[in-house]
Amino acid sequence: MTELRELARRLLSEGTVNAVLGWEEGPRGARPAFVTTPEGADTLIFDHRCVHNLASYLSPRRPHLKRLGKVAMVLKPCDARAVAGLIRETQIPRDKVVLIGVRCGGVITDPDSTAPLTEATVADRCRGCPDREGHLADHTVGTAGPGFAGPSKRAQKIEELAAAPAEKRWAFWQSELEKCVRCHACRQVCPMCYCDRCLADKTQPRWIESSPHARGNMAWHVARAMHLAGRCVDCGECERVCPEGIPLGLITRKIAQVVSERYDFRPSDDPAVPAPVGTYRMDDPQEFIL
Amino acid sequence: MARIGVFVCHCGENIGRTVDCHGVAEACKDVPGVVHSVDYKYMCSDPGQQMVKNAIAEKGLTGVVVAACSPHMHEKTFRRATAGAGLNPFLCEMANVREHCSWIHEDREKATVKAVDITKTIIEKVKRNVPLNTIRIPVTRRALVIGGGIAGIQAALDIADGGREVILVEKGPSIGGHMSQLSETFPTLDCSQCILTPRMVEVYQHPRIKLYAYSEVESVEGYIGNFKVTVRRKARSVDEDKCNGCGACTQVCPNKKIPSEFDCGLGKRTAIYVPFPQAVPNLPTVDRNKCLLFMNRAKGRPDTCKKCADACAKGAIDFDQQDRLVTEDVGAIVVATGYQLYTIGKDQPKDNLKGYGEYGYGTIPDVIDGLQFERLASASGPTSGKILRPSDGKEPKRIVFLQCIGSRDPQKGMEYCSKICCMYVAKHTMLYHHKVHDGQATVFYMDIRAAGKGYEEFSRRAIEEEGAQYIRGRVSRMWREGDVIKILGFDTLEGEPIEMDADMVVLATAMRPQPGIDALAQKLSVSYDQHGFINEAHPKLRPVETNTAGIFVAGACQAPRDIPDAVAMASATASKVLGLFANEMLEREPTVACVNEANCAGCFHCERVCAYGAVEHKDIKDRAGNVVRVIAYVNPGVCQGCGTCQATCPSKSVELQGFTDEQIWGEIQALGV
Amino acid sequence: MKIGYFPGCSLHGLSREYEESLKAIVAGLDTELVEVDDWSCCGASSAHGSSHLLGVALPARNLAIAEEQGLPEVLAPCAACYARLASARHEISEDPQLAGRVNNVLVRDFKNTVRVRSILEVLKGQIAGIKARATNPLKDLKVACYYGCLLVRPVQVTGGYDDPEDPSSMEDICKAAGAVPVKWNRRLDCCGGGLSMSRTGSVVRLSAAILKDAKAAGADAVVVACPMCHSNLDFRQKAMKHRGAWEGDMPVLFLTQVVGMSMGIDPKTLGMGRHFVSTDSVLARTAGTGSGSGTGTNSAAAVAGEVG
Amino acid sequence: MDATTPAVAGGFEPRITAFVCNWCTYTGADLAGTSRLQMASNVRIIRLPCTGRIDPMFITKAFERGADGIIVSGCHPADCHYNAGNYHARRRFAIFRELMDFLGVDTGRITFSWVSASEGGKWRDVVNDAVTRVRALGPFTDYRKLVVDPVATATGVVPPEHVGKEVPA
Repeated sequence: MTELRELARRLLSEGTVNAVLGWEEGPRGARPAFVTTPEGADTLIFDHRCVHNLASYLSPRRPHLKRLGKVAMVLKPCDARAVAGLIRETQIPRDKVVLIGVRCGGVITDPDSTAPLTEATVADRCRGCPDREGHLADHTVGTAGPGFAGPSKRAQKIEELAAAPAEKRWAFWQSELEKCVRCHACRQVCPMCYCDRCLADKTQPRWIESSPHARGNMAWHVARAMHLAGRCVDCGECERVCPEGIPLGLITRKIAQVVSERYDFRPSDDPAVPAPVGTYRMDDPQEFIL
Repeated sequence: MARIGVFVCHCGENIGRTVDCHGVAEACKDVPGVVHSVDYKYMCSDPGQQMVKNAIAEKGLTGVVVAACSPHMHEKTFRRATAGAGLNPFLCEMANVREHCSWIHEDREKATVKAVDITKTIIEKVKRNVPLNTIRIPVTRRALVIGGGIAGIQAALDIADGGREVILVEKGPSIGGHMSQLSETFPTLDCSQCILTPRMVEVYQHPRIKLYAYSEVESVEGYIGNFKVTVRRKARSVDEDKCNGCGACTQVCPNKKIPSEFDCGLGKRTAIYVPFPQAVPNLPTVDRNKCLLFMNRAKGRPDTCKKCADACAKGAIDFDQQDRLVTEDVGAIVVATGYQLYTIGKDQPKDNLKGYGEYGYGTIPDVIDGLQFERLASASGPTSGKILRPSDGKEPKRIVFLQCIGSRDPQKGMEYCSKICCMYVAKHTMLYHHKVHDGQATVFYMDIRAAGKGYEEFSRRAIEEEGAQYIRGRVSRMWREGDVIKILGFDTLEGEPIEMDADMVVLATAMRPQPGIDALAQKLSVSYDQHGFINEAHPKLRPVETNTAGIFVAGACQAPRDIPDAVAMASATASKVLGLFANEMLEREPTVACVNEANCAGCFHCERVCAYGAVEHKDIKDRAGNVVRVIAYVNPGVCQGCGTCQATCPSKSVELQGFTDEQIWGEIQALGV
Repeated sequence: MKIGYFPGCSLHGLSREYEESLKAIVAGLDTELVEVDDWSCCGASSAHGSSHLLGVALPARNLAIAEEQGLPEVLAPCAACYARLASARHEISEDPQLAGRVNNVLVRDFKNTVRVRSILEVLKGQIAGIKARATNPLKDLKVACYYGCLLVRPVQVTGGYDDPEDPSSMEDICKAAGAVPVKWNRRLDCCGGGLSMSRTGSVVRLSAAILKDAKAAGADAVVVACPMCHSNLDFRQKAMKHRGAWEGDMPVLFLTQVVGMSMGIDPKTLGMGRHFVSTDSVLARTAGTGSGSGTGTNSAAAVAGEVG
Repeated sequence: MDATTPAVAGGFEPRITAFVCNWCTYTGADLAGTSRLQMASNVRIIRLPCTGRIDPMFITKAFERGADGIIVSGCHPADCHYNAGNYHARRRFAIFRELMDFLGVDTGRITFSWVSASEGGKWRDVVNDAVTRVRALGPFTDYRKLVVDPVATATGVVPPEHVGKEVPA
């Protein structure tokens, strides 16, 4: 922690950056923070409660960032994939952000919780995560725990669903999607959902029915899954912020599995690695095409 | 509010027999926005078109739907009629109720229901159509011709004679192509060199042709009217400006035993060489893989030999010459890279090709191919025009020609007919009989395909007057016994197996595209078939255009072609190129993608999926001139209108004109329950 | 390894030595042959010449039994049996209508799952084993490998285990056994096939041409993998001589005998004495195998003389 | 009879929307017409320039609008008029199909095919097979009845577009 604070202080006092984006202790657990003065660096923390993917703040459409100019960002290995995605998709220039990598051995599900990081409390997406540090970082600080072994509970649930008959899956998803109130928190928190004007907000034509009934919800979540195919960095934020507790991670994870199996691709923290959708191979499998 | 006119065509009985056309017109009257709906016997006839024009004028239509045949048939017709009445032609669309309905269904009730659906779909589309305007692009009025064979030569000369500059790029050290290797040509038996050489010289001397021989196309950027081409001028190791073509260097070169490519391995050449005496340009080239000096350099040894440099009075030999890259701006490209012959060996360049095990996979020395025979028969060839066999230099008294070797054989991977073999085999038998008076030529053939002016007469002459023995059938096996080639075949007319001895066998092997054609096609973004032949845009109506606008194709790189075909195609490409160059601006269909600048998030997924490189980056600046956003811009000159960008765009900020999301949404809505 | 085995009539009659030598060598190659129960005619010549359905149904019956026995693959050493079984399998898999008709005839639920293997295909897979067990390599023995018409063709039926126009598996097997295959030209020519009795003249002409070519290439023996070829090339040598088409004696060996000799198996076990043209010259040339053990063959040659 | 109502006398007749590319499948369907190949009349074609233009949203919208089945068809690999649109579509729809399957949609309702301009016969087979398959699967009311309008359920007032439809309990 001292290492992190000292680095942040140095970057701010030397004027390398105008702000450091990290976490601080809030009234209800860890929360994201913008530190703009060298003194403020002492409020920065990093521990297993720092679950948020701060990359969503880097989107050029966030006025905070735009006003602040060049910033530094504290970066978990999983967040590095999101930053790489934003660089890949020309949303941020690499030289406009300083990345302070923190070594990470997993976070818990709920940033408000006081629970220690254990096999029981660890966030599902951290199970089986092989990355202890992000390769994209300019500086890397801290130490990491050993991490947690997979498989994740989601992977098990996906297997269970896949084994069930289609009607069972349909019933499961309808009972889940029915709950969606279209608050679009999943979209707002997603670092890879950065369009100025979302397809879901378009009225001419209206591809996605706006009323929150299961059919419109279906169209929305299909669109979201398709747009994130091969781009989702599996940070789990959509599922965490869903007020209705819809297991959105199952969908994104399932698509990630499909992309990995069919196109041998896994979200990378190297911006030079192209995304699988938008590229092709002449001999891509096509067993489903007559 | 839309004012749509619907015109239902009976197409005589073609639609009317299974679709209640009047019923369709009546049903469409109830669709909101439709102000006029009629049916007529023949909408495409003059009175039919006049009905459309009148309705546009009288009813003030804002859109026209013609329910008739496929848009591929008559869309242009009705758009022209629409434009004739003063309405933007892109406000007219066709509902296909013939090919997609009346012709494929017999149940009148069901067909009528479907025809109504189809028409309503298009009505909803047209309601959302907007007027579009033809796109205008500037044109660089210079052409690039790739390949210096007869097709490339003809194309270059025709374009240059038409008043435009031409860059002619040839891979080999000389232009002339395969035609320069031929002895005499069918069906007139005129000497190939005699008719070709003047054309080669003409190219060299033409003020508007820039010849890059021993050069290859490195990269191609841009689009119709505006290509930027980089050409690699390979190092000849000879200074072109200094060399006067005296040939002293080739005479002193110690390495004289290199199989000559020009003589198909039957003759020899030196390491510094001119491929043949009439070469254009008449410049020697150092084969760096065979030159002693370069072989030593490759092994890290000091330079030796240099005999050619010593012999050169002009000091033109330059062992340190490097490849040079030159760029040229052109507006059109003609691909004329020609062919190579299939070889029957066990190892084949592609997985789908197979060799001829039954002929010993090409291991019998006196079994040669057609081009090798041309070199034997050529007065300038390695035997000075005498027909002598490669193994022992004896004159073959029994010569056997086998047609369709590889061609027309799906098992070997080439199901197509190579087209020229029937004719050149007939020619070969004649040349043989003219040169070996006591010899007998025998031909094994599958069919004789002598379609062409004077062709049938020519092949009949070979048989009836010149005494070639034609056997309809295939040879199943061939082997060598002593100095004789044993042939086992079957005469399908006699219904009997044949065993015969031959002194020499000539195989009419299949024509294949040049190696590397796929790499070139990919540089040019033109498509090619499974054999590697360049695809024409339409097999009948656009035979010399490719799918990429501004790129044309001539000669045997498109399909097997003989000389008249190749020349005709070349002249056709020249006329296409000159037509394109007739105006300073080019007009194109407006079915192109267009970016909604306010919504574009600049993720450039569109750029990644665009096969044409049509998406560019555009800076959006504030008043002070600072770049605030970078968004996509679609170059309408490059865009071909596939719409992959729009389906990929997450925010739908790029729209394909003519197939917008709104139009398709309307069509889907129209099909609703 | 266990493999189904379809002997067919020839291996129990005309060319018993083929079965004897096959059984002798598979023991050494850790392979067990499981004979198809109650096998019947494969349908060669007579059946498929008279009725297409019968020509398919007969081999299908044998394959159906093998399927019921749970055999995934069946070896048919006789080239004609191999061709019939493999063709039936191919035709049934390509033509669902025919499959239905065959099932009606068989009154069995035949699923067509059994792979049919030729002797070349099976021994090709055992080359390492043959090499390892070649204790008595046939160093000096020059052999002309003769494929005939059915072993490697047509490629759609064989599945392409060897090049149909320029095969090499038999040469590879002989090489593994230590013999020296010669290069010759008539490896795939017709021997006259089943016309031995009805058109002896044709058989003599065709088979003599094959033998002459083998002799010109310097072969000590012709190697075959087909009872019919063997009979035409071996038994008909006397008739060839009689008609002035051939001189000399060319031993004609089964491929399995060549492999057996390389393993040092007793010539008698390999049935070397059952040939019409004496194999003594071959046995004499193979190192380590005493020519004395070939005495039995003389009597067979004598028998052949009587028959001829 | 309303012309848009499918003939129901003989039982359930599926409504199938086909999204096809202009150059291969649309032309192949034209060829089926010129060759007078008879086929089921349940398919309505929407013409796009290329399979690359086909958006998964088209399919969800068509299901919303009452389609019981979907056909997506374009040029064979290497035949694309636009060089690569079909390759991009192939990836897009490979993923989309797996997604639909995961969400519990019977993938038998969505047919993907390559039909070239010369394959009129194949187009007929694709159409007939899709119709037979979807007919066996029955109407896709599962999708349509997803609209459980909270207002409607609370007030018992059925929105006009649902009149005559099965309204879920």
